[in-house]
Amino acid sequence: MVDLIYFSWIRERIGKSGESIETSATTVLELIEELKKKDIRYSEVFSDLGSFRVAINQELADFDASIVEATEIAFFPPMTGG
Amino acid sequence: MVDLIYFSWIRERIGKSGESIETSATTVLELIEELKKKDIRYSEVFSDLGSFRVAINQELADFDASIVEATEIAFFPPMTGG
Amino acid sequence: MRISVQNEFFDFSTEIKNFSATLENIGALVTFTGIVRGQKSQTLDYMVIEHYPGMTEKQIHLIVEEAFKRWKISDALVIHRYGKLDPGEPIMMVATAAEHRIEAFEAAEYLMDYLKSKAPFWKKEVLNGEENWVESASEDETALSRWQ
Amino acid sequence: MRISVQNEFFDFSTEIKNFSATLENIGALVTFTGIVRGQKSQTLDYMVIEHYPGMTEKQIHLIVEEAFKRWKISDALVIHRYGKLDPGEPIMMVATAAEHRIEAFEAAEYLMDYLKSKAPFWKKEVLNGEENWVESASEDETALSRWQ
Repeated sequence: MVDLIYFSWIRERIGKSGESIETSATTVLELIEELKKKDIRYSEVFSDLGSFRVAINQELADFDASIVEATEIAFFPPMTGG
Repeated sequence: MVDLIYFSWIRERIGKSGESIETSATTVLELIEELKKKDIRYSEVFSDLGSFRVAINQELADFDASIVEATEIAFFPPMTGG
Repeated sequence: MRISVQNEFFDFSTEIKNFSATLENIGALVTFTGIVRGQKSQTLDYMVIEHYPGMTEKQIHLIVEEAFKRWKISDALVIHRYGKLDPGEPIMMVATAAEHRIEAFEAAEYLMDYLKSKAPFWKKEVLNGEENWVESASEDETALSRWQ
Repeated sequence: MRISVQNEFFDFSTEIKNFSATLENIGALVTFTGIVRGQKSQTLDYMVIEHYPGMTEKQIHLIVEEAFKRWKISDALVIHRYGKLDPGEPIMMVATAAEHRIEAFEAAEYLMDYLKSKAPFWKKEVLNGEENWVESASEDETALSRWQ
């Protein structure tokens, strides 16, 4: 089981702030492909890899990073702090 | 008559904060040459043109600037504000 | 080093006073305060800032620690708010103290550049009743390149 | 715009508060405060700052006006002291307010660089009872080249 967390417009478009899922994906990219098959909201949100960022266990990660040790994976748009 | 004003170590080495003089010099450089002839304190202070700066009527000026309109000429080391 | 991620309003002049009270033998103090602008192309009703609790604090710590490695600074402060913010309210501030001005300025700008693009905050503006997520400016990500 | 050349002590957090109280629709506020360092290679007894009354104010005005021409800033503050200053006391401060952070930072750094080398102040340090005029650092004059 891994916890997925969504922020900003990703949260709004998916319609929830997070969910726990079972996955056999070993990288972020594989997980994204799996999510896109779930339903059209996911396939739309994750259609453009340039439009969002990912964090694994609260650390920024690349799309090809391993998620084998992941307990928490977050998806969010580019940050707008400051 | 023109007022000369000295600051920082120039004031200390000349031994006064200023003086009013009569001069026939038309540029800063000519004035410096005139002052250097006055006495050794002046010739020592003004020996190195790189070691001091000049302002004419309270505006920074070059050594070749005209002093014909000058009422106040100040000599001082490079500034150390801030 | 003090880092605070908070919903509460803060008074930046008081924060600057408190920050400076603990400093010894510094020659330079730089502060930056970010404030909610009420007039852009339209009138802003208010702003809402969302963040990633847990990760936010960790990420700011990493950014501040990197600033300490890169510059000889004596101390640093970062305050960043989340939640609903009205026009004129402070959003965030950084303060840096150092012996010399260049270090204090550069460290403060570094902190700002990284907080903009690498700390998990997302701003939503409500303009004339309409909600808009603020898009990240491409110049904010390119601003990072000067530190690399 | 407020410029003050003064002998009196100032509390920079109060000055920042007063400066910011008059600002409208700004997004960024940058402050720099310079402080007398008590420990350099030796212990500083105190510092004395000499200035050129009349020219100092004019020269700072020119520098601040140039900053207004170069950057879109809403307001600026410069306070610079002269006379005897003890370790830990504020020497001077600048504050800049703008819609955006880059303008506020750059204008503040510009003001600092020019105040260092183009405002008629001269610092004398008294170290273990011995007086020394502070020499201008060559990097201070070269710092100006980035604005030219």
